[in-house]
Amino acid sequence: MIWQFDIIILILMVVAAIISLRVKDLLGATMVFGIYSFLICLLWAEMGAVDVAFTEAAVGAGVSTVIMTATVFSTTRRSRD
Amino acid sequence: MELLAAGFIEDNIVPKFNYWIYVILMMIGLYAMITKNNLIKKLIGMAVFQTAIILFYVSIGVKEESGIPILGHGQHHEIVEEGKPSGEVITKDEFANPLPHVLMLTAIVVGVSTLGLALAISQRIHGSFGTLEEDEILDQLRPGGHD
Amino acid sequence: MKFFGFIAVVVVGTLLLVATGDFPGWGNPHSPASEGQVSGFYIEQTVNVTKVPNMVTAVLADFRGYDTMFETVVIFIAGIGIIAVLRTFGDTAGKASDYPEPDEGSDIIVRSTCHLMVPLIQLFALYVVAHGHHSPGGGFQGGVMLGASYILLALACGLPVAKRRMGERKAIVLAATGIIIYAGWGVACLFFGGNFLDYASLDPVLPGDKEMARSHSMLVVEIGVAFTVTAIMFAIYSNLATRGRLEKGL
Amino acid sequence: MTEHYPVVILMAPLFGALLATLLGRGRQVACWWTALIALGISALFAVGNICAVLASGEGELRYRMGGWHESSGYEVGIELRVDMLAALVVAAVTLVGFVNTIFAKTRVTGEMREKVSFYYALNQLLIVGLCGIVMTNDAFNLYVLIEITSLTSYALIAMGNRRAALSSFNYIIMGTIGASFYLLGVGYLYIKTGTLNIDDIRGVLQSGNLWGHASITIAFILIMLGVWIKMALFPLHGWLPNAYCYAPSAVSSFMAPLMTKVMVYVMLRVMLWLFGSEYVYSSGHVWGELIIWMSIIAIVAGSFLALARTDIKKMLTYLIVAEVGYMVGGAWLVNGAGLAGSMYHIFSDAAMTFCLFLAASIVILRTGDHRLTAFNGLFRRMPLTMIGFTVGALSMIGLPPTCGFFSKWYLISGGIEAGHWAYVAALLFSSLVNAVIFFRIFERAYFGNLKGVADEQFPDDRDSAPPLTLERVPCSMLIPLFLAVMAVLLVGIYNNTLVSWLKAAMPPL
Repeated sequence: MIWQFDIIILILMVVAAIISLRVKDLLGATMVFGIYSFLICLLWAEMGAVDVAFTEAAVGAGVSTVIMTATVFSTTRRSRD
Repeated sequence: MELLAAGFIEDNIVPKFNYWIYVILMMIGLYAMITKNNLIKKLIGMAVFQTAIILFYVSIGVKEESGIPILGHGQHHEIVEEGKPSGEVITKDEFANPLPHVLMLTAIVVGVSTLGLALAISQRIHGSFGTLEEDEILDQLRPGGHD
Repeated sequence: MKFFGFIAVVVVGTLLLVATGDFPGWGNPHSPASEGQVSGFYIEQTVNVTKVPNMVTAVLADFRGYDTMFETVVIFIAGIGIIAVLRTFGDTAGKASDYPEPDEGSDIIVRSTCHLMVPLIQLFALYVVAHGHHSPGGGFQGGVMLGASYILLALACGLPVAKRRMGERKAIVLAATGIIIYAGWGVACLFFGGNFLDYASLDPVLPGDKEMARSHSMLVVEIGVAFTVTAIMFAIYSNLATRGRLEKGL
Repeated sequence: MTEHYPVVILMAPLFGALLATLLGRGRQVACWWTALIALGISALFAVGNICAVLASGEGELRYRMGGWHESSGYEVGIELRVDMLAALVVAAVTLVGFVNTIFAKTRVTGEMREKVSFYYALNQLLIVGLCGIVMTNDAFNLYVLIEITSLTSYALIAMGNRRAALSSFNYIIMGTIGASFYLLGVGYLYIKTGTLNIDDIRGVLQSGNLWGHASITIAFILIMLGVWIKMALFPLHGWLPNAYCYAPSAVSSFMAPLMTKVMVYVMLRVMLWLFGSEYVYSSGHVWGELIIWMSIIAIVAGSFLALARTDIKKMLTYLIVAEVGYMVGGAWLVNGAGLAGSMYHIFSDAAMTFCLFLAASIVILRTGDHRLTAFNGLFRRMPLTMIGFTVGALSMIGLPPTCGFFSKWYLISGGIEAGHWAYVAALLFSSLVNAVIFFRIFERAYFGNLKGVADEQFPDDRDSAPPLTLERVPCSMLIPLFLAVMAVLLVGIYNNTLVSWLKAAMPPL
């Protein structure tokens, strides 16, 4: 646990969350959400929760992003907010 | 006043900044879930909301100066072969608390399951309404939408 | 709605921040949760009573194995729920072998790289499943990686290619088998006189003593979890990518 | 063997669901038999479980998963705890599930087509989740099981038409907020107590005297908010009417009687066992009075909203919202009669809602009309179904000897004992409104073609609802209705026994 890393990652996470909710293009939002998941994965590895980090890397950054992208492709990229 | 503010920051924010950030993330997610108009955006908000809770739990398990909750090979064999009482070899300050990690593995799984199902349902909604915007869907239902 | 949402967020946020003031400091090793008997027991006794050095795996698959069984059921529900909601069993759905090897979309470099990578990913995934006792990982993580290898194949070479390796029927059977392995192992414990999921009661049929019986049983249930997760992850992707028609993919 | 009954209750539907999935489409009858046998076994053992609890000295059974014994006073594994209340709720869940499966046989073929096997699998998994919720003694395990029931119900509701999909999406958003609040509250308790077992948490709160801490208060508020969203207490009820109204009828006839009731059970469990009655009912908190007023508003608003509906099912769903108000109010009256009334109402409401939903489904199916006009002249055309509907309706209004009368009796005597006249008035008002609603229907059904509000034309938005109407009502639908009528009457007649059992399960106030 290194608190300097911790703060940097946490701030980046908040930024990524806000961006992914504000981008108007859904594909872009999904990609930023993938970045958010990777940051979380990094945070957990840093906090000593290796198993959780592993799962988050596989699930959050991997499968969640892929299925969200799949949905955006088979529906629409348009979003008004 | 300045002193008071500095004291507040030192007592409440510095040792607990993780807890503060989780509240901020959670509120971002909650706000998005309530106010966003696009269904996919709502789901991104939902995912942020759930990860904020996971962040809270994982923060419970952290201990200063402790390692990951996996024994090294050496420690393991020592105990098993010599049959020492464990208290002499492993103390609980050495390792992070494993219980929150286990709980959060389950929560992550629940999160991705909910997300998958919600995405499937939003695809069905898009299939029958042709849009993912909530107000446009409600407009389509308006003629018969008695509530 | 925006105003209402804002009010809700402010009220709940204030409540949560007030509660934060009451918590023990972050990372404090003497907080009740870290100091507590339960976590102490897991840290100090796990290796003695189960011979598994990865405490997370031991707590996941043994002490709280009942939770993990339902976690697997949650995944299963998501999979069949998505099929139930989205799948269209129309006349459009042909057999996988009816499709020619698709060559449109991705080029040969991508396809051959993926063909090269998939076995390596699967090998590593199996290592993660089997080595979960000693290193981070376990049935769930390994299963997701196995599922991801099929998803990669579907992304690069088209869904029909992946479907020939993991058809819909096969995926459902595999997913159900995983839970049958897990719950069935728990029921087997009943027949040997223990409680549900009491792996120690299985030591007459497993090699080693009671502690090793727990360790071996954990491997068995992790394999069950991996089966379910692999199949369901691919089923979720293939249904979402084709809107339930399972034809061509993205 | 007796001690393993809870496991059998859970495992029979779980394996039944897996078997139904494995049988796959094309084998609908086999799937139906699988579900019927699995739920039958489960119901049988649930009844046996009641006997086992009665026979045991302490009035409760404990079952340690994985055989892990406590270490220095704290449970390290997951424990099941079945007291009389839990045993009765489990029996109600499995019996309603069993009877509903008989009812579903004819219906699902038209509604689900190729997906019948998935319907049976999800339905049985929902029952596993509900039974697990009721029996578990671990706060986090409760969360996992709540999510199991939520996920199955999202999927089951979304199997209906396009409006069902939209309501299911709203339910996902609301349900996730609710479940996450619950999870967060459990996290707050864990950070302060270091354990997850419900009894141990209460013990630590007591021995450490943690009750004054702000985070414990906020944990209580969060958990209550989460459970209220799940049980659709009035201002948080938004997801319920549409979800239950547009869901396939075999789904709504099972979920409407049980989901909200099981969540009421969770609320009682959290109040009385997780936090303890000394804390929850202590006079230092402002919330007691506040929550009774919330429940009064829920009762009045639910009744008014039901009165304004012309859609049969939607009217019934708003009545559920009102009934939730009954139970929440009764639980906060802080006396034995109110609490017993609240617990007893779980069973009586389950029985009468089940009865009404079955009858309404048959009527909608037979006439092809989902508005109140469907009832025109039905006493002559469908006498048996209408008898079932009448018994359910009389119970809603609260006439003896139906169970609705006795639950109102206990709740009102609790209200009088607590001196809370507004609550008593709200109950009587709701009875009155129910009488207006149902006598309007009886009038229609008796005198035939009446011109009324419901005859106005408004477009039909059930786009993909199958226009399937039956020539005659099959026995597989009338028998479940008959059983539900019996349940309404039996729960009413044996109210004394039931309430004495429930009072034995109650912790001292």
